[in-house]
This record gives sequence, structure tokens and C-alpha cells, in this order.
Amino acid sequence: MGELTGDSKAALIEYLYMLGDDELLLGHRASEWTGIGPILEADIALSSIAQDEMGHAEVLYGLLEALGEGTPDELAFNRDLPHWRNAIFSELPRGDWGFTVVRHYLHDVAEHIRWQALANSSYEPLAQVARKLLVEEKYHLVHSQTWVRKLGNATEESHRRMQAALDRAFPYALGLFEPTELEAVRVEAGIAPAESELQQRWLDDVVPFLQQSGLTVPVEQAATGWRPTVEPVYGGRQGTHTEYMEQLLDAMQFVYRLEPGAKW
Amino acid sequence: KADTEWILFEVFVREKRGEHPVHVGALHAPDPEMAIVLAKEQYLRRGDAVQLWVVPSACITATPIEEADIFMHTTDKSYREAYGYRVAERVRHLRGEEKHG
Amino acid sequence: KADTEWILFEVFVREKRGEHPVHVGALHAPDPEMAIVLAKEQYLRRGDAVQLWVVPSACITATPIEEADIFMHTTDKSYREAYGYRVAERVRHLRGEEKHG
Amino acid sequence: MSTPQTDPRYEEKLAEFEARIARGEKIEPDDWMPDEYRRQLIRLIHQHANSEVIGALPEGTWIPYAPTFKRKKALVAKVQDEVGHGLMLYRAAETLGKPREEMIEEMLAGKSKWSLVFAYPAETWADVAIIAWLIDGGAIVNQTIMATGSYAPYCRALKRIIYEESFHLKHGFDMVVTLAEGTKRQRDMLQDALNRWWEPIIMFFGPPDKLSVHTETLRRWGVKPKTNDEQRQIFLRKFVPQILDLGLTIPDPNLRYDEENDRWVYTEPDWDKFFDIIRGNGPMSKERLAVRRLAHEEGRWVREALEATGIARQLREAAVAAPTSSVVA
Repeated sequence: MGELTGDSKAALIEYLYMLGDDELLLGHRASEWTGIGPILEADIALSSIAQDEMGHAEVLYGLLEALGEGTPDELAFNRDLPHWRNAIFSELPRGDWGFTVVRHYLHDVAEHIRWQALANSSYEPLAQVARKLLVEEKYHLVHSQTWVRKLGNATEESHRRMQAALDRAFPYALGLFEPTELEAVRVEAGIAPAESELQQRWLDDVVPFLQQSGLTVPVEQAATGWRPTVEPVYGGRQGTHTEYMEQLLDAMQFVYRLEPGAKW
Repeated sequence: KADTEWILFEVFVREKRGEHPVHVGALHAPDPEMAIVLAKEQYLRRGDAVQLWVVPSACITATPIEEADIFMHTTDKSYREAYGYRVAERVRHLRGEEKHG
Repeated sequence: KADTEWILFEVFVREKRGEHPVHVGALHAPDPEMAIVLAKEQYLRRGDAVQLWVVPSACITATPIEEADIFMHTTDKSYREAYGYRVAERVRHLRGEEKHG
Repeated sequence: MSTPQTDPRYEEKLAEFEARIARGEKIEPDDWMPDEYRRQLIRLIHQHANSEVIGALPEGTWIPYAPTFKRKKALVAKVQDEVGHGLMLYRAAETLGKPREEMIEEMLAGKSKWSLVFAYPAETWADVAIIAWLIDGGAIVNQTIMATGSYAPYCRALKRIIYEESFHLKHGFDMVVTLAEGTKRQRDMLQDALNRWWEPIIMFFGPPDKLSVHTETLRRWGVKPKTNDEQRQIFLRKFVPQILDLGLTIPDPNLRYDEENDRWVYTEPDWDKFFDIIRGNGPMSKERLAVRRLAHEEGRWVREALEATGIARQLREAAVAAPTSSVVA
């Protein structure tokens, strides 16, 4: 890939914010279970994943720092709400254990597909990060798949909760693939694949798995493969967020902003 | 029905290829598959591993530890022979007939 | 009695009280009691163990050895290790400063 | 049942049991042991496990507020470790015959105690630093001593716990030093937290020897190798100099080192208050149990859902009459 031009650099920066913010928020929501999980063993496993997601966000923000956007701590703890590019999917409250594992599963499949594609990104630093994160992502996927497959149809109550979780999460999950203006520049420069392409691969992966887990997915068969029958929830990629995000940022940035510029 | 904490699995870790797995502890899990997923983060957040084993604790048969002292202290083998005779004889007999394996 | 199906048992040895059992090998036997007898002949004779565990191999669930990379950490984990923190130098500096701080 | 009344060979077995401990050997779950040994160990390890699981809560509330990536990940990792320590300790107590369900239900019902320090609120970020440094520092002093005890499963768990605690201590000390070398507001926040936590930390090691029902047998049996006062002195000897080194003042005017008797003298806490707190009347006692009960209730459907699949039970039956091929070559 040649030198980053104005457009492709802006397109890359936007993309890194999108991915890094999703990781950080999912890690933050997962860490809200630490100490109060449904059983000690489950508490411990999700806490590890929360740390990994935070670590992944930090690595992605490291790429932004190299592009002149500020240190990872500044980007996480000193950036105002409108500048966040996470999908609203990632900022939703953790809900019950069913919602948490369904959201993690839907995100893990998307991340797995995305990192595989980005392993060949024309922006080499991103390709290296993708290859690294793919290794740790493998366990995340096994973890969430195991929970969804087992809880999906184990008892009447677990099925009811998992179906409710999927019904709520699915439209927001489609928001992970929200197109943005600079997407075409990214695709043209070979930095990243089109979101619609990733979404299709994601649907072809999650729909059969969720159905085998005894859950109904709001999709229909189309020539190009599965197609959603619900409207996606967009906005996060443009900086529109919910009050959940306001409360989350207030908490996350509270101590840092007590003494701006101080070392914590 | 009392609350459940799932059943108990013993966990073994093989740190490097070529080394034997070592018992590291136990955990509660509903089944072996979930036991592997959960054991990885309880016992392998730190340190190295190339393989993880899980076994329902109920599947393990252990020798009574008290017996160990009998072997350690007694130089007189007769005690061990008397104890083992009835059973060892059965084994030799079975092996004689054993067609396979 | 040809119908006695000999199954494979994995054997673990606890060398001393206070230590974890370690896997030492496998052997065939018709049942756990016999497996213990055979294992004792092999491992307890030389008094180098205080206890033996035997487990039917089929009872063990193991991660595939070729997927050892699932245990790899590819992003920094030093934040959860003592070696991830350098403090001594800063304390000396602080003490130095403390006189006129 | 093994008591002098019910077991003719009790004295002989007791002599062998005590000789083994005197030789520095460990006791394994199926070794002979006096009932009193089993009872005391279950009570002690059960309370230790409760303290880890409840101890996760004060710091756990601060996870969403951690102010940097390193602190955020480290605090999640530390609280995770405490949950993991609870798991390993409940397991150690289980080897003595008490099921984990029972231990957790007794804790939730307020029938089994936990360390009083977790009945105090973590009011500021500096509290998180002081807890990680001094409460974990006190815990390490206690655990290192208990690891020299006689019961093998407890010692094996403690060996692993102590390794993980070494990270907690450095992480806590790093946070405290960062605040101490920070702005005036950060230094004041740190001093204020120390002022609130000093008395609980002194009480952490338990009532003085003259008050506690510490018997010589527990020491001889390796259940409690050192007394409360002995452990407190080890803590003070190690940490008071370090605290003063940071330019902090310790909120006890009577605290001084008694050269002659080689011991730190301190203001005796109000031990009636101590006993009242561990009976469940600490500032946050009810809150901690309420959070743990809510988590336990909200997780019930998950536990019951996967218990229903019961695959493990089927595996057990199939295990013995299984094919000859080895799964784990």
C-alpha cells in the first residue's frame, strides 16, 4: 500500500475508532460481572475475556496513537461522547447472563470474521494486530458458543431468556456492520472489506448455529443467503449514542477527570 | 431440591510437549466440555500449557493413602504377598485367556 | 472368561503427601480394582509413591494437542504479574523529595 | 467418627497423626484425623473462602471507575483472582466433607463468617489502593503462615494463592506510590483512605491472644501455626516503615516500636466492636450479603439449566464399560 493519503488516513482512523471502541465497551460491560457471576467458574472465565477485550482496545488505540490521535488512556478516559464510534450494540447494559453471552457470541463471530479479513489488510500495522488478536479471539468464540449452545435449549426458562436476549440483541448486532461514508475509501485502498460482505458472512455463520441451539432468528432465505427481517439499529458509527453510554462514560472517566493531567 | 454447584472435575495440565500432565486442582462444571472452557481460565491465566485434561472426580479410583505406610515401613514382603495373592492370581489367570489387547 | 473387556486406564502417582498426583502412564485392566493392583505392582513397589489414582481413559476429556495455541497469550498480560510493576526506584526518589516536599 | 470415646485405637492413631505433623509431613484428605481437626479446618477454610468471595465486592464496585487501561485490567484481574481463590478454598474445604452448596448457603444466610475488613465501604479510588496494598499485604502474611500448616489440600491451594497475591501487592503498592507522588489532592485522598482503613487493618488479624480461643493443640496440629498477635507484629514490622517512607502519617498516636521487647505498640482497637461487626453489623455487612444473595439468585437459572443436561452423570456410568482405545495417548 502506498503512503496514506488524506482520505485513506481519515478512513483508517475512523475504522480504528469503530473497532477499538466496540472492544473497550464490550470489555467494560463484561467486567461488570466480575465478582457477581452466576457461579464462581463462570465469573472467572468472563473476567478473563473482559481483560482481553480491554487489551484489544488498547492495542487498536495504540495504532491511533501512532497516527497522531493521542495515547490510549487519553482516547479512553478523556474523549467526549460525540467522538465515540462504537455500535450502540456494545454500549447496551449487560442484562442477564443470557443477554451477555448472546451479545458476546454475536460479537465474537463478527470479530473472528473481521480479523481474518483484516489479516490481509493493506495497512500492515493493522494486519499484524489482526493476526495477533485472532489467536486470543479463538477462545472467546469457543467460550460464547459453548454457553449459547448449552443454554439455548436446556430448560424452558433458559430457552425463554436466550430467545428474549437474541430478539433484543439481533437488530443492534446488525449495527456492527453500519456503513459509513469513508467505507468506500477503505475498500478502495484495500484497508478493509465492505461491511455488507462481512455481514453476509456473519449471517451465514450465526443463523445455522443459533437455530441448532434451538433459537429463532429474525431472518429469511434470500438468493444471496440469509437476510434480516428486522431493521438494524444504526447511529453509533456516526457518534449518536444512548443514555446508557452517557452513564457508562460518566463512570469510566470519573476518576481520570477528578484531576486532569494527573498520573493515576 | 438443594441448589446445585454442578459436579466436580479434577483438572490436569501438560505444561510442555513431552512432559506428563500434573494435577492442578478441581472445579465445578456441568459437563466435560464446559469444564475445559472454565478450567482454562481458572488454572491457566498464568503459566504455560499445551494441553488440559478434565475428569469427573467420581471417575477416579484412588488407593487408600494409609496403605502407603505399610509399603514404606515393612521390609517383610509377606504382608504384601498375602494381600495381593488372591487378586494377582486372578490376573495371571485372566491374562492367560486374554485373546487381544 | 473371554467376555471380560479389558479397558485402558490412565495412572497417576502422588509421590509424597502434600504433592499433586502426576500422570505416569496407562495400562489395561478389566476394572478399576484390578487396575489398582497392576498399577501398584509397577509403581508402589519401590516405595516411590504414597498414593495411586486410576481413571478409565474414556473418562478423560482432553484438549487436542495440536490446538495448543488456544493457551497462548498474544497481547500483554504483565499487568497481572508482579514483574509488571517497577516501584522501588520511585520510592527512593519520593523519599529524597520527601525532605523538602 | 473418630473420637476417644468411639475409637479404641484413638490414642494410637492420634500419636501417629501428631508424629506425622511433627515430622513436617502433610495430612491428605483420606488420612486418619481427629474430628476436632476436621471441624476446625472446615470452619477456618470455609471462612477464608467466604472472605475471598465477599472481599471481591468492595474493589469490584470500583472496576467501572478505574482511570487507566493498566489499572482497569489489573483491577479486573485482581478481583478475578479473589473469586478464583474462593473457588480453590471452597474446594479445599470440600475435601474434608462439606459440599460447596452448603458453604455458600451458610454464608448467604449469615451463618458463616467472613473477614470484617470487607464490611467497610471503599469510598474513594485511594481506598482501592490501600486495600490492594495493606489488606492484601495482611492476607499474604496470614496465608504464608497458614501454608506452613499441616492440611495438604489447603497448603496446595495457598501455594497458588500466594503466587497470585504477589501481583496484588505490587499492583497495590504501585497505586499507592503513584498517589503519594501525585498532586496534593491525590496525596490527601491517600492519607484520608489510610485514616479510614488503619483500624480495620489492625483488627484484620483477629482479637488479641488473651481474648481469642487460641489453643496449643491448633498450633501443634498445624491448623494455626502462629497466633493473631504474632501475625499482627509480622505485618507491622514489614509495613509501618514502608508507610512512613511514603510521607504518610499513621492515625495512631500511640504507635511506636518498643525496642526492648522487639514489638510494635499500638492503640488496642475496641474488640467489642470487632465481634459486633463479624456478627454482621459492620457498616456494609448487610449490603455485601445482599449483593452476593442477588448474584446467587440471578444466577440460579444458569446453574439449573446446565445441571439439567446432566451429561456428566451419563459419562460416569459409561466410563467403566468403555472401549479399549485411549483418548489421551
